[in-house]
Amino acid sequence: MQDGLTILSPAGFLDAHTAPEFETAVEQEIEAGHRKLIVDCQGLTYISSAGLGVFMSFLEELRESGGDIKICGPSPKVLQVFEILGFPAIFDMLPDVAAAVKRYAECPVKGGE
Amino acid sequence: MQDGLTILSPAGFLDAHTAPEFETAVEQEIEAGHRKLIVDCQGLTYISSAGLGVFMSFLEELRESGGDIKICGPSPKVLQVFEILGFPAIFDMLPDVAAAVKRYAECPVKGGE
Amino acid sequence: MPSLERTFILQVPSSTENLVMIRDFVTSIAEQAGLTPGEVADMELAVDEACANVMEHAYGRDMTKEVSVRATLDGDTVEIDVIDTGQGFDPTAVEQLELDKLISSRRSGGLGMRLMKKLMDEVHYEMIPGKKNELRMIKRLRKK
Amino acid sequence: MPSLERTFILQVPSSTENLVMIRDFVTSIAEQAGLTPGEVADMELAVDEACANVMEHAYGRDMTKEVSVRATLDGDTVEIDVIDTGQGFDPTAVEQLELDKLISSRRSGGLGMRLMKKLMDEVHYEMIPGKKNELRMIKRLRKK
Ligand SMILES: Nc1ncnc2c1ncn2[C@@H]1O[C@H](COP(=O)(O)OP(=O)(O)O)[C@@H](O)[C@H]1O
Ligand SMILES: Nc1ncnc2c1ncn2[C@@H]1O[C@H](COP(=O)(O)OP(=O)(O)O)[C@@H](O)[C@H]1O
Repeated sequence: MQDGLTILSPAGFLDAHTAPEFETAVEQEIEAGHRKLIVDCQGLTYISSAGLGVFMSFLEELRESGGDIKICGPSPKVLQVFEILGFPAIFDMLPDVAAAVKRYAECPVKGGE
Repeated sequence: MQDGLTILSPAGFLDAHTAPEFETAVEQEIEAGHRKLIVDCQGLTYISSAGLGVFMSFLEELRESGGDIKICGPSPKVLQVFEILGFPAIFDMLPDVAAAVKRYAECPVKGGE
Repeated sequence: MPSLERTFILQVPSSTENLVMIRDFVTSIAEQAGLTPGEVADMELAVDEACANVMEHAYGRDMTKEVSVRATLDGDTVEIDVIDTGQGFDPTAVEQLELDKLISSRRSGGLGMRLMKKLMDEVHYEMIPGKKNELRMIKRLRKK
Repeated sequence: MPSLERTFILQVPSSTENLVMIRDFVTSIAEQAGLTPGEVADMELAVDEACANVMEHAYGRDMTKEVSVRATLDGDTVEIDVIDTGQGFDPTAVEQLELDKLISSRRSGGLGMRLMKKLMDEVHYEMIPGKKNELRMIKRLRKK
């Protein structure tokens, strides 16, 4: 595995009830100096806008310091929510962790090519 | 397999909504001349008194003509309902189909030994 | 500090098709109240029996009517009230036959009220003729 | 023959913990109405967003308040009404920023109302100040 990549794997549902916990997990990684995050959504059965908000609020900060959030593995149901709101235009969205790792090697910051 | 045994396998939940369908299935077997029934409860996730009622209403008729209902394979949750109401004192309850078949060989009608 | 009382209400059309929703509702609340899996299953079955009786007996399968289930949690008990506006009845006048008697008379019913009483700590009926009928069932939390 | 109108009501305490129950309730009804799996998922999400907004904004996380969801099915539509008694708001005054603007201002919210509008065929707010606020959402059944 490439140096300095951090994988987060939220599982179950990510809604207004569980988003704060996921937000704390992301914050802790950032505080620990980790900037290149991969969020593996394979275990996610459901996401609402409260869950999406966690992705939104940290993106600028990470990209400013050479990091990024790459999203991978969402089920069709979860992917559909990202797509309705236009996330694929802004976030790198990959099929699985391997593809996300590869993407970091090719292009650490989406749009920064 | 022993001659003349009929296996019924209700699946999912057996409540006031689904019991009529199961009742019809039992009735059809009886009309077709089948008297020795095995009800395999392995696929049952839930039973209420409406489901138990199907077992109750045909037992006398079957036993009078040398048949029986042997119940097998209930999960602990389903078995618990049979037990609360005292079914094991009246019905042969076995762990699986093989045991129910064996029981028919030893003792076609419970209580008729 | 006294624990906050929480109330949940589910109202559905009087059709046995909706017993699944009622069971899911009760299961969620019983889990939230901290009951054990066995107690959750007991409460699920007791409320199913109560609602199936309303659908069949109180409303005589009239699907234009409604069944309400109200659950109230405090720190000590889970109270479930099943409410209908159908024909009431006199629960004390219902003959409770043993299982062998029911079977020898080829009955397919007669176990529902007995089940509720075995599964819950308290079961009370309150009938206000022509207005509403309420069945109150209580499960006490076992303190660990 | 006009199809029977059916009404379902769920009322829960205003706590995000109860969003799961609300989603299960909506999913059961949407399936019963004959929506496709994709439409069921749309409705589940739209109602979750509406109720999360009530819990967070209308009631400001006051868990002693209650959120009601009423679903009405006829043969043509599924109507969902989300009702609260909290502080109303003026939906027309809410600025709708694009996703890139929200991200560059490091916002974690601002997508809920847009989602509801994309997922449902109709979305209307009706506020009666100090009495109740009602959000009505409609999904029309596609005839096959
Ligand atoms: N909610 C109710 N409204 C009217 N009658 C009822 C109600 N619940 C029970 N009963 C009466 O009591 C009888 C016994 O009920 P129960 O023990 O649940 O068995 P079952 O419903 O299988 O007959 C019913 O047959 C019915 O006559
Ligand atoms: N039910 C409501 N009661 C009061 N204010 C609301 C309600 N729903 C939405 N709002 C207001 O509209 C804004 C936008 O809502 P929304 O698009 O769902 O995004 P978010 O809830 O993530 O902020 C909220 O921030 C809030 O100010």
